[in-house]
Amino acid sequence: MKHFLPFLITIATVVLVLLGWVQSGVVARERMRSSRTPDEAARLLLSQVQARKWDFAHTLLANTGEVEKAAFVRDVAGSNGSLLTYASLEKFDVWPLHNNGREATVRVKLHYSTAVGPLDDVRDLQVEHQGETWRVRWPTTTIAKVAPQVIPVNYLRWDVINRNAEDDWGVQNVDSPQVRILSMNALQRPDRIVILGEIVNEDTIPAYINVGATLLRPDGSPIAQETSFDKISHVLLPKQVSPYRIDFPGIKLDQVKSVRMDAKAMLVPASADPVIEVNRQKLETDALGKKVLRGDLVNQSGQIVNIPHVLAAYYDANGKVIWVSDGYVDQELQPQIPVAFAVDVPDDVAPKVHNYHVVVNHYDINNAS
Amino acid sequence: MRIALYIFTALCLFASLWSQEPADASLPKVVLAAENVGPRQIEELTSKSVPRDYAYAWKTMARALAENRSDLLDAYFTGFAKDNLARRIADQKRTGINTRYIDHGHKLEAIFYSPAGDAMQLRDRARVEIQLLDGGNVIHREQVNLQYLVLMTPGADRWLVRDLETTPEVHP
Amino acid sequence: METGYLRRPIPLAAIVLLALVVHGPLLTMQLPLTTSYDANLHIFFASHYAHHWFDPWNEKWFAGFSQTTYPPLGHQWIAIFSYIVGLREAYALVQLIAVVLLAIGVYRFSRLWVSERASSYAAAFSVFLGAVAFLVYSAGQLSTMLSAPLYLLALPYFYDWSRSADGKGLLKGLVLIWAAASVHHVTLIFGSVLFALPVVWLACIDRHEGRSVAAVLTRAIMFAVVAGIGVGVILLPYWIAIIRHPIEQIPIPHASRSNLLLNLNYLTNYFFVPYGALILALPFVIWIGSANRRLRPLLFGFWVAFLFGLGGTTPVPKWIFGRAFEILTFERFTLSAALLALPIVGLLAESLLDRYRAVAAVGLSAAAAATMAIAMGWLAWSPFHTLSGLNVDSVVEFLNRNGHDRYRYLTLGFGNALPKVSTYANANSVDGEYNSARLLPEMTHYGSAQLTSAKFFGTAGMESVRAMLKHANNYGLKYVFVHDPYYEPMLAFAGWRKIETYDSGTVTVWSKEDVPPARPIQSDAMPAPWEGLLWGTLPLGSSILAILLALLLPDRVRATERVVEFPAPAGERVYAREARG
Amino acid sequence: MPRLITFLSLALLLAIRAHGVELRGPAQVKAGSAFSLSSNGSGEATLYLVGPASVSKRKVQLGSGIPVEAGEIEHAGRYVAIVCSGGDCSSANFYVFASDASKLSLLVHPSRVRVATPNAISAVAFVFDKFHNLVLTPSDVEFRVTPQQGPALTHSQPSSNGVAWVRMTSATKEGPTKIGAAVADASELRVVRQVASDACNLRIKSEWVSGKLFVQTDPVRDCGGNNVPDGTVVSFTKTDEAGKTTVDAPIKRGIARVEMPVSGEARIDVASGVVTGNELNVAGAR
Repeated sequence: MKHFLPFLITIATVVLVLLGWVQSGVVARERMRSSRTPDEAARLLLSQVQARKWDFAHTLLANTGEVEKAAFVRDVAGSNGSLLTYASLEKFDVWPLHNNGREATVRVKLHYSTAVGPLDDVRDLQVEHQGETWRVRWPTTTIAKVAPQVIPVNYLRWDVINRNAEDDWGVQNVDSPQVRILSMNALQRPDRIVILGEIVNEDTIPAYINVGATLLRPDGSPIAQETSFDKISHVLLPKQVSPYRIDFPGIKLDQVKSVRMDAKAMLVPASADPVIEVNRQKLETDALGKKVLRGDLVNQSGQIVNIPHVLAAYYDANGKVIWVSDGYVDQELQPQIPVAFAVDVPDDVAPKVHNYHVVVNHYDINNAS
Repeated sequence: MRIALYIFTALCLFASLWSQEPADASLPKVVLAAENVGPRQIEELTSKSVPRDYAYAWKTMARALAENRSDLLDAYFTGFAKDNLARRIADQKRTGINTRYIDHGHKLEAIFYSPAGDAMQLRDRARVEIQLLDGGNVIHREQVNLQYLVLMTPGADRWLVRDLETTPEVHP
Repeated sequence: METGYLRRPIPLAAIVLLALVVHGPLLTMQLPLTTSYDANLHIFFASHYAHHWFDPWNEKWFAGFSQTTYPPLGHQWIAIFSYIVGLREAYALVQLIAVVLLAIGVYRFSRLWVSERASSYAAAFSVFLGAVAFLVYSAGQLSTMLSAPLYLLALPYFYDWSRSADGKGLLKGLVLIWAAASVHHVTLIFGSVLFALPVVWLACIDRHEGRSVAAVLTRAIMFAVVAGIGVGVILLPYWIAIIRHPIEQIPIPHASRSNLLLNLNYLTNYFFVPYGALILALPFVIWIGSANRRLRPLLFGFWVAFLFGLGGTTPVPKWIFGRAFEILTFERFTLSAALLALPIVGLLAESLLDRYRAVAAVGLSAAAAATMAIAMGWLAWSPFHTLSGLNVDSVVEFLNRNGHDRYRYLTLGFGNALPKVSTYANANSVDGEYNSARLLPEMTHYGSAQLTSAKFFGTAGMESVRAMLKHANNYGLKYVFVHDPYYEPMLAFAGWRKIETYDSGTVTVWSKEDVPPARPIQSDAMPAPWEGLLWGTLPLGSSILAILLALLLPDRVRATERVVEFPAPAGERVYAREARG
Repeated sequence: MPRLITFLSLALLLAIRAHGVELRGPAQVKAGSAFSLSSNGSGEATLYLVGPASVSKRKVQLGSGIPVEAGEIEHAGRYVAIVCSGGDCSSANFYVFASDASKLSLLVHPSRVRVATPNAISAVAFVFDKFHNLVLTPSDVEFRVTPQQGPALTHSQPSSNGVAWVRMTSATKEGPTKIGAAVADASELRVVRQVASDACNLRIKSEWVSGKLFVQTDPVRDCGGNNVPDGTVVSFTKTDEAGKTTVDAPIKRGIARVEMPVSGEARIDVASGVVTGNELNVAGAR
């Protein structure tokens, strides 16, 4: 016993550690390093991107000589405070599309965790057979550059001086801006109720707005209360219109007797810049067969817009708002350089869309307040 | 064992006392009449929130004056009303006096609602029992019908009492 | 009779002095408050008891949570001492008491297994134990550190009662167990398997001649039942809380559950640092532990705790705990494993000292000191840095002025500096640094822990923050303090605006204009007043009773001792039998 | 039981009081005016004076007048004076009413108003005395409106329960207007900004400059000819074979101007809020 037991304990411990080793997927990972299939090559590359091992990931490319490392990193990790710089690749899915033995195409779906929520990106990667292994051929993209120039900006800005707390009660404060809900439509979606519509700033000063909705039962008691959160442009310049959307997950329309809308408007400092042009807007079908509204964003000002956010309202033939969708653009907007965007439109809504209106919201690192 | 039993019984007794709601926890009864208000008509939501918030204000005031706690006033008082009550509580603390209100209800009548909806003047006919205590001894006790002229203004999420003056009884 | 000081046991008073000398200055500097993860959390809990002794409903976190979800005794003692020396110093004082008690506890526990001399070495080593330094200065696990020694002190009484029906042992053992449970129930639950079962086994081995194993086991079961009933009553509000709201949230990732071999930092943090030089002694622990029948229960206890301490490195914890594996953290088991190994290590030290004298003394001292030095150095070298040292004065000052405390607030990127804000700010938060009390759906529906550290939980974390910000108006959540610009885009798009900046821009304050003042959030987790009364009296009562019994019913002085030299000449070695006379 | 004891004690106290000290004072007093309370009996007693914003306690001599300082009754409302001597207490009530009007709180709304909007401006004046007591006796409040150009207009309105108010129609021309109120020596002034209404006859035109198409509005004015303020957003929408292009451009110096890429035939329309303007048809790049 006294000689047997130490050996038993030692061997049992080693066996258990080995079992743990196998369970942790180490063996599978080691196998992947050999890149014996296009699928494994893509997985290996993406696992290195996930671990932010840029040097090694760059050496794995089939066209290392053609793709600058900086350009590759910019492509997968963003630059200039764009959304990708606030993102980490959380997981990815890879599936083959085509393979002729020498070249193959794999489709990868990248699931990023970002500062504004999850972000999915679907890309088709070309993979080449080189010697014993497969390697990903990274697309070479040329980055558009703006010629040095001066962009004149007549800087329009509103500042607010509020009354002091010590001021007498009668001392007048500046009134809140006047805003109006232009339209409201309640829709039943498979897993939720969606309240959507448009709101306009009717005043002559900028307004900070927020739209909330309360679903009421037949007896008038509230069922749930939600706000538009980021599905609205919170700061509206005079006469500007923004779509809004409020989601109520897990609630059915037949439970609801009425909806109480609440549009709050506040006076806040604001700037009229930058002006962002929305070009080439078209409803299309993407590679996955989903309906999307595509277009280009062009920043007409001279400052970089770090994170653009696209909000789109869709109208039916009667001009009624039938859907509102939104999407964050993972690239920054350099002055004058078009950047593509695409936002989803549900398949059942797309055939009814007669017109649409796109609003661009934005976040700038240097002007967050 | 017997000691344990005594301790347990004492604990249960203490716990049951502890679990009782204080007697003054309920709100005073406030009824609002807004038929003759002008120039602005009172909104339905406002007609509910004004008496509710006025009731809370009285409950708060009664507690603040009974316990000499001016920190309670922030919730439902502002402006002159808050300043006056805070001054009175400071004086009460200094002199060792407490005031106890036993509230028997209020009949509120809205008499002015500003066109912009930012001020409302009301007349309150209240029935209250007032006890003045010096160091715990009741030095004065009376059951009275009082008339107040109240000015209320809207705050972030409630109506606040801005002015509260007792006036001699007026029979319109 | 041994004459050389290397052949005599170290007096217990000297060991206590050693613990005070080693840990006293470090705790006087309030090191855990700036280096550890949980120290500020314990101060936060204690602060609540200092202000509301009989009301465990704390509105400062999660829009209200019940402190009955965490045993209160350690926090209550901090609260008591805080009236005299202040909260931070009180924490250091209670932690110091824990470290001193641990040395005494190790000594008393070791005496069950090994000689007085070996026990004294074990106790001396406990002062320098890497796991202790790790838990005190890095993890800040005050509760584990305070309940473990109480439990170790109770075990010899449990042994006495089980083996020889010592009534006094029963009484003192039970009271100590109740006190230990009042500090930390989890330590007690795992301790009952890892520590108590070996002791019962030992009591069976050591039973008086003619006495049956059944009698020993019956007494042990009686002890367990009475202890269980007592714990049930003393912590009744805890059981009510846990039954009413079982922990059903989505598991939160923790590094101690991973396979340590896949990450050198994790391996260092959860293996090399806590065990230190003890790793060198592990083969001997197994060898010596196997060689003697009396030490085998201890060896098995150690082995199981050791495997648990490895977290996801082996599949054992997952097999044993099932779904609970995803809730537990496993660093505490390294302390258990180390404590279970110490009696055998003491024995090893005894034999080394006998054989190599001064050389062994120098070597062992160097190994012990190096173990502690590495653990302390790891605080600086470790890639896992806490934010407990973050200056939050400006945040607290903001919340306490101009009626800002009428609203709730959220911190983002503050890590474990959050409890520091909450302790001194009057305002309430929707977040909190204590996972078990989270009942708000915005937090429990996602696999992330604190909102303030959301980004480290990826999509789950950011979705949780998003859900909370969406319901800001409901919670009166107006102010968000940001210590990491990562969170700023979400706030900006959701309608918050930057209003103030502190410390050269490292901390920013964001506000949303349309949020109404906070109102109380109704919760069925609010304990009844009688629960508050029990919570405020029974746990503290158990500790006071334990102190009184220690003073009024002193233990009998050990009469004789029979120790066999190491290595024993032949046959099975006996290291200490009936050591307690 | 405690209630019963309190009741009995109180009854006893009242019985004793019936034969004890008596305190008399005026029914009404003006705020900030000193006066005396009279008492019978003799010896030293404690006077409690409890008002809406003050509580005082001091030793007094019975049998003579008890002076009440002006500073003790500055706040309007009901006061209770109590004298206690050897457990024997007596009380008297009196009201303090506001002194002469000397302060105003003036609420004017809104701070911005569209031109030519009937009854859009309201002014409410609350009349207070120097101690911040609402003056309940009617006082004439004079409201005065001073437009940017032209003579001032005045209107006198008596206060009721301390409140006087008027409603006004905004002018047809944009610009600030001053609204004041005065009572006795007190006066307050507020400014209301009258702003242009919605755009009227919104028109756009296009021009090619260096091969780029620029679209701009005519000066944007409301139907009264007032300039719509800078910063107001004008939405340009262009539809051509490449798809749809929209730009939300703010008005700067009276006009809104954008550059738009055009491929092939294009239709451009314009809107500001809910107001739409003319349509332009342009041919492709030159």
